[in-house]
Amino acid sequence: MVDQAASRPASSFRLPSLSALGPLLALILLVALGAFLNDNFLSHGNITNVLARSAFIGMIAVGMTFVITSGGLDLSVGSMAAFIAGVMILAMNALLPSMGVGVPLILAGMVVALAVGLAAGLANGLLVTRAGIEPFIVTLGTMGIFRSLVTWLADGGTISLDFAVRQLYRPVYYSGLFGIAWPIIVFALVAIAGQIAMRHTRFGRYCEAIGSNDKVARYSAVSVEGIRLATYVLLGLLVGLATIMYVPRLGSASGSTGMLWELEAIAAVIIGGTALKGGYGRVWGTVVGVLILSLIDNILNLADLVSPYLNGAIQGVIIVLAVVLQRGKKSSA
Amino acid sequence: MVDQAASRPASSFRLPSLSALGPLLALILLVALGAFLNDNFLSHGNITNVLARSAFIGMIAVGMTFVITSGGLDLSVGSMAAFIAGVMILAMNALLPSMGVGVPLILAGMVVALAVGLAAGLANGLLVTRAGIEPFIVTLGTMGIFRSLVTWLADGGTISLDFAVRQLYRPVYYSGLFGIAWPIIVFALVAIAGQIAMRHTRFGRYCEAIGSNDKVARYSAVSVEGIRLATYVLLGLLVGLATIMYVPRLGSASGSTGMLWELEAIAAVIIGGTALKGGYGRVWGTVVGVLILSLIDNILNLADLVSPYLNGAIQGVIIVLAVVLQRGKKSSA
Amino acid sequence: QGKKAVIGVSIPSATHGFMGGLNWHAQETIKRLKATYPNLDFVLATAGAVGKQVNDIEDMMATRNIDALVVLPFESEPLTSPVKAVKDAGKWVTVVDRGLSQAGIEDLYVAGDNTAFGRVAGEYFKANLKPGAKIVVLRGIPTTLDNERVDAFRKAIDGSGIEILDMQHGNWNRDKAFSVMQDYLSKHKKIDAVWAADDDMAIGVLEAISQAGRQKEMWIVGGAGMKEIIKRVMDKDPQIPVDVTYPPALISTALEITALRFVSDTPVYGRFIIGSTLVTPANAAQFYFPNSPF
Amino acid sequence: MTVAPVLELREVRKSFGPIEVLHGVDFALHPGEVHALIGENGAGKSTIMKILGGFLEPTSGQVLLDGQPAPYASGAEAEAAGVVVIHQEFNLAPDLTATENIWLGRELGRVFLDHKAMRAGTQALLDQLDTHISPDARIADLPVSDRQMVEIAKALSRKARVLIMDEPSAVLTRREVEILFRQIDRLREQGVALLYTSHRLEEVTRLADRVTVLRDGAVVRRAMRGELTEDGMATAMVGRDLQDIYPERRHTKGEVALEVRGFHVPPLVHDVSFTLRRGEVLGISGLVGSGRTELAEGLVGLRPATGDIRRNGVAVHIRSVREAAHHGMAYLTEDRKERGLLLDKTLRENLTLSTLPRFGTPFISDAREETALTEAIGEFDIRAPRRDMKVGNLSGGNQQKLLLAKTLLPDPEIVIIDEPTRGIDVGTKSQIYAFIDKLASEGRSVIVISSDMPEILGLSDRVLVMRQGRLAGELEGERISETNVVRLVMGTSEGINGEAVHG
Ligand SMILES: Nc1ncnc2c1ncn2[C@@H]1O[C@H](COP(=O)(O)OP(=O)(O)OP(=O)(O)O)[C@@H](O)[C@H]1O
Ligand SMILES: Nc1ncnc2c1ncn2[C@@H]1O[C@H](COP(=O)(O)OP(=O)(O)OP(=O)(O)O)[C@@H](O)[C@H]1O
Ligand SMILES: O[C@@H]1[C@@H](O)[C@H](O)OC[C@H]1O
Ligand SMILES: [Mg+2]
Ligand SMILES: [Mg+2]
Repeated sequence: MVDQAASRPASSFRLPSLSALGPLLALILLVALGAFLNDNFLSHGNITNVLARSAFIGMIAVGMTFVITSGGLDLSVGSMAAFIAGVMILAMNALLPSMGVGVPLILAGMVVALAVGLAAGLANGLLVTRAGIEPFIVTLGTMGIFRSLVTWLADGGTISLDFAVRQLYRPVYYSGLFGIAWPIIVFALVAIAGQIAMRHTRFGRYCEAIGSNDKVARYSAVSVEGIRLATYVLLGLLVGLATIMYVPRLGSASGSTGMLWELEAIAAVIIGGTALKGGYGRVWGTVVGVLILSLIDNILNLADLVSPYLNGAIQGVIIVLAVVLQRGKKSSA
Repeated sequence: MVDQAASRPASSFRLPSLSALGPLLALILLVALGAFLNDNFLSHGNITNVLARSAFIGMIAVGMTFVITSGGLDLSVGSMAAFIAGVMILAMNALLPSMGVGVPLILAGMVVALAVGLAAGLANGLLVTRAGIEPFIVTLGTMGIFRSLVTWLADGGTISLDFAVRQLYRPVYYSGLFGIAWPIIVFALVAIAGQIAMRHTRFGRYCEAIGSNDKVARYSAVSVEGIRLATYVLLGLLVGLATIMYVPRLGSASGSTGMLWELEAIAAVIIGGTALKGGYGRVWGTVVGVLILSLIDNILNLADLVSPYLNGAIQGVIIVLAVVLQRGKKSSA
Repeated sequence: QGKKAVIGVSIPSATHGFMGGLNWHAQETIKRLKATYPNLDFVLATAGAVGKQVNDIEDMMATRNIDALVVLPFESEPLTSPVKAVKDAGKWVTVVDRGLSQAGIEDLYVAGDNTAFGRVAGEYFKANLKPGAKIVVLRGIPTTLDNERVDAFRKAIDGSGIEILDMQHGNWNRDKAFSVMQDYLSKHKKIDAVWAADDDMAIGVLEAISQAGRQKEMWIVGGAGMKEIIKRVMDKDPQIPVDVTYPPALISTALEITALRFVSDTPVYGRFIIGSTLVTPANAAQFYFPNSPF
Repeated sequence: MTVAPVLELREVRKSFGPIEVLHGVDFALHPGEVHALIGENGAGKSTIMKILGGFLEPTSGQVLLDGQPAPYASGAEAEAAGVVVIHQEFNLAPDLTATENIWLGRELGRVFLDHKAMRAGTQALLDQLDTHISPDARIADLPVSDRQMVEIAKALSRKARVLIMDEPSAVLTRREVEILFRQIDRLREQGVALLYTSHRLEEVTRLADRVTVLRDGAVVRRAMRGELTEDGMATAMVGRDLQDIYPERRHTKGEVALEVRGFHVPPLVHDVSFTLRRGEVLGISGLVGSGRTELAEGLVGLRPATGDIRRNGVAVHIRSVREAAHHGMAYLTEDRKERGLLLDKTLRENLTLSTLPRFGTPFISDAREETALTEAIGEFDIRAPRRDMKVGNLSGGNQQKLLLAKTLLPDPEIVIIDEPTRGIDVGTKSQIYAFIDKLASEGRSVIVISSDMPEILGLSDRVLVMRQGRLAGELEGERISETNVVRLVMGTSEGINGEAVHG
């Protein structure tokens, strides 16, 4: 029977290496382009900027990877971030008289952010799993709800963190450890944890199984609804965490905070190679996707391009090209 | 589906009547609510306004139904509409000196709109079918490209149709036949044609087959790529048609034209009961979905509600409720 | 003179008429200044969202070696500390239109006057409507500046007996304003005047009114000074008796003054508030720029 | 030997909507015994198995485990109680690997998954099954037979007290069936209660200690080992006597309908040449993975291929199923669920999918489609409780019949049938064989790819044998015998095309 084994074509074994390298390749090309366009591109300052600002979408996109992998979708994350930021700031301002400016107040704000994120994720998750409504509709609805609520809380304007509190809180975005900014560190930790969760824990395995075929998962004693709910809750928590890093950066929230983050996060996930239909998730691909999106913006600022009106077009072309490259590599493999 | 059969046998027999009535029921409730809140709600004028306003998104959503049914997606339609409108107006303005103000000029503009729509749809379709890139990414890219191009053509501002031409063209939006506005008539025709195409022609059948399982379709001599391409081209043409009805309304196009139409169109399709994963399309459901979305706006304007800041929240709640109602009816059946 | 001075310009992108005009003026002015002053260079970035604008400013600092920043904040609060960081790095800062939320950061402030914008309109309503008159209002995108305008408007008509029937957001957008106005017209049998608060919205409102055939019943006041609207004021259109300025060209003023700082010794610190004036048929010609896209 | 039953059904009835498919069934499984459940397509075998395994709830009646009402309400809970089912439909997540599927729901490792242990466990299971499948292979990339072996491996890993197997051998080759039987014997010795169903009655004779015959949802016969001959079983199932199921007559061959020269279907199939005449049934035999399916799919344009194809002497290029259809060729896939039928669509939509243009342009005539369906239901004896049901709810055999009807609807001159009778009951089998025979008699050409040796021997006028992607030989007339075919399949004889095949 040895001969039979030999007859199996090599291609029945997956070649993850090359197809996985696709987005990475696009990333490398972008970095090369940036370095070519501007000497300061590879400076510590610029790299820090690019990575730190990717952190918000990045953390959210890592959570989104789990939601999409298990066959879901969340359009509400951008508005959710705005809402969390609004509530968090209001809470800190409200607690200020009693708690005074200090680390406990900041910590209290963080707890509020995570709690609101958890509650928001839970709301999405319950509507999807218990009420059985399409994730698209649920999160389209909550997207409008969260955004409206923050506009209402802000009375149409902006909710601002007390100035003194803000001074204390700023370093959470602007400083770091060993020259690495905090948002970068937190994002890296989230990404690593996400990658491990996806590849090396039951949770990740179940997400893939559910996205691939939820009936099979159910037959295998996987708590399909529980895991689905957990992905939305996890995403809510990560939106909360992203907000914790975001608020010290801008110190305020308004109806336009986090606008279109959902689109960026989903795009990063898909560019990274996760299937929109679920069943296969790649956290580190998502990280690469986030970096690609963030680099495109950065590179557009490095050189004087034709017309600022055309930025969107160039961005669009690069996104499609990045993915062509990736798929091209895969099929030629 | 099999799992349903295996685990929940009662639901294995479809009851199309009741589940199909779901969105209709939501629509009827909304109409009742509107009539209750405001006496003018059911006036000829208001009904005409609401229906005529729905027409653009409506025609686009009918096209989107085919794209989604066959397993695709198109995020670019809103920007595509803006781009088509821009090119159409520029073309008419450019042709004016040679052709003069007259019906031929208007017809020339319409031909341009349809041609650009066709080309744009073809571009999306070819990138999806030939280059094999995810529809999400392709149309996210072209969304940016179209929007950028129109902003660039407009030099950041607004492209306006020549005043005299506009006077001639206006009736295409504002007048009608037997008291029914043209946009309503055209939308109705598109909807009926769409419904027939989906239910009674090969094209519709193939779209469902491809969305249900494209391998089976390919093994069944269906030209999978051809049909997919056709859905994007059809959608492009319908965006062109929608633009033809849109331009006479305000006679202008800018970078903000058609903003978020894609989201509205997709939402209408899903509210109407078409599956986001493809395989099952319901054109008349889409029409109901479009009307629901448009009625919500109308009712919010007609009623005196808490705070305009909360409009988005009420909208979100109603969208989710409309779908709960629909699904609720189905499962209780 | 050796090294060129680099001026970074960060403005919101052309998402609606007014901003389109502002973008156009910015680019035209940059072109002109570059030609006039060979030792000046400009870096222009446009942003569709707050976060993007902060990124743009960071990028200018990190990679473009700017000497000055001209910024029209997308929103005041969140831009305050990023702009302050630029200032702290020793750069020149010019703030345009929407002020920062903390005083004393900028070297130069060039702005329109949102309070005046609302007040001037309100005063016109008060002067031209009888007590008991009914009006409707279309607001912009929910923002602080929209609030300032609306508050000032309300204050100005206070005590006039004018009744505001309805106030919804038209988002400074023609299409949205058109639908909102259509619905106002269905809802209210009698409307004496409309404050559309932006000329783009006024265009949509005009269409809705003419569709309903109620042109004779009410007049409209927009704002900002779009050329089509100014033209109608100039032509004594009874539907558009006046307009209130809020010129997108204020970005040109800001750029020009900032440029002066680098090419001459003129002291240019300070605040330049470009007041909102009432455009009437009498003075309209002065505000009419047929070549501007806005 | 009357040991107490482990698992039992008492007076079980089951209805789907208004239609009752089980009418009060009593049935018991005993430890250390293989119990075979046989019956026609749609008789209710899979339904009984799903009820036993906790996947369906009976409408009335009782399920008893160890004499107590079964303490489970789902398949997963049943599995935890030691009742394991190998489903007729695959129960694997297509995007996951063999290892990931086998351990799904019971992964090893505390916080982090123990990949090494699970992979090793999988390798051991697969070795035990003497199969070459890689533990890391994605299910979607595996041929159906390999998927079935993974299913079996998954079930074996469950340490069952009761193992229920719904037609496990239908998609397996003889070699793999042998492996399966060895496992069944081993489990029986360990005292596991086994439930087995198959439409290959010789398997039943060989394995079963007890046989229950089901007809139209009711038990019509119970027997112990040796009490029933194959003929007896067939008669009990069908309710009438069955003659020899293979057609008598050999066909008279006509002119060459298809000539294939130097055909390659990368990466597996190389340099295949053969001719096919009108009025001929050409069998293709070979092991799983020998490239038969690839060859067929290459011929009808489903896979990129190179080489010459002549149709009635004229060179043709076929790049899609559409073009193949244009040249009068049709292919019936071996992968009914993934490539053959749209499981969530109705019978009618499935039947006409590949021939829609015939049903009206521009509008499809529902009436004509319904007529076609009525004919297909009659001709292929498709038993569906409702005409408008989803195909996924048909019994496996009835799905296969519908697929046959669909493939033959275009009236092709050349039909390539990959595993024609997978999951089809003996009664219907003979009808299908007669049908193939009739096609050939009408002057059409039929290629039958089959892993069922009697089928190849009983049907073919000529047999091609494939090995490792190449033609290993060709047999005709008297030379068609089991020994000769097996030799070629295994590579233990000289290839007839002058090509030396090494063993
Ligand atoms: N979910 C369901 N909904 C409706 N009918 C069903 C469903 N599941 C099974 N049936 C019907 O129940 C009957 C029995 O089916 P079952 O699958 O048990 O047959 P079977 O004996 O296993 O046949 P085969 O040999 O073809 O596999 C069939 O008529 C089938 O169509
Ligand atoms: N798309 C593909 N790319 C590469 N290899 C494939 C592909 N599809 C199938 N294979 C491999 O080709 C081999 C041949 O499988 P196939 O099922 O076609 O063989 P076969 O001779 O038809 O056997 P059977 O019909 O008995 O299953 C298998 O090992 C399978 O894994
Ligand atoms: O964007 C705003 C514009 O639309 C309004 O008319 O004037 C002020 C601007 O900031
Ligand atoms: Mg069965
Ligand atoms: Mg095969």
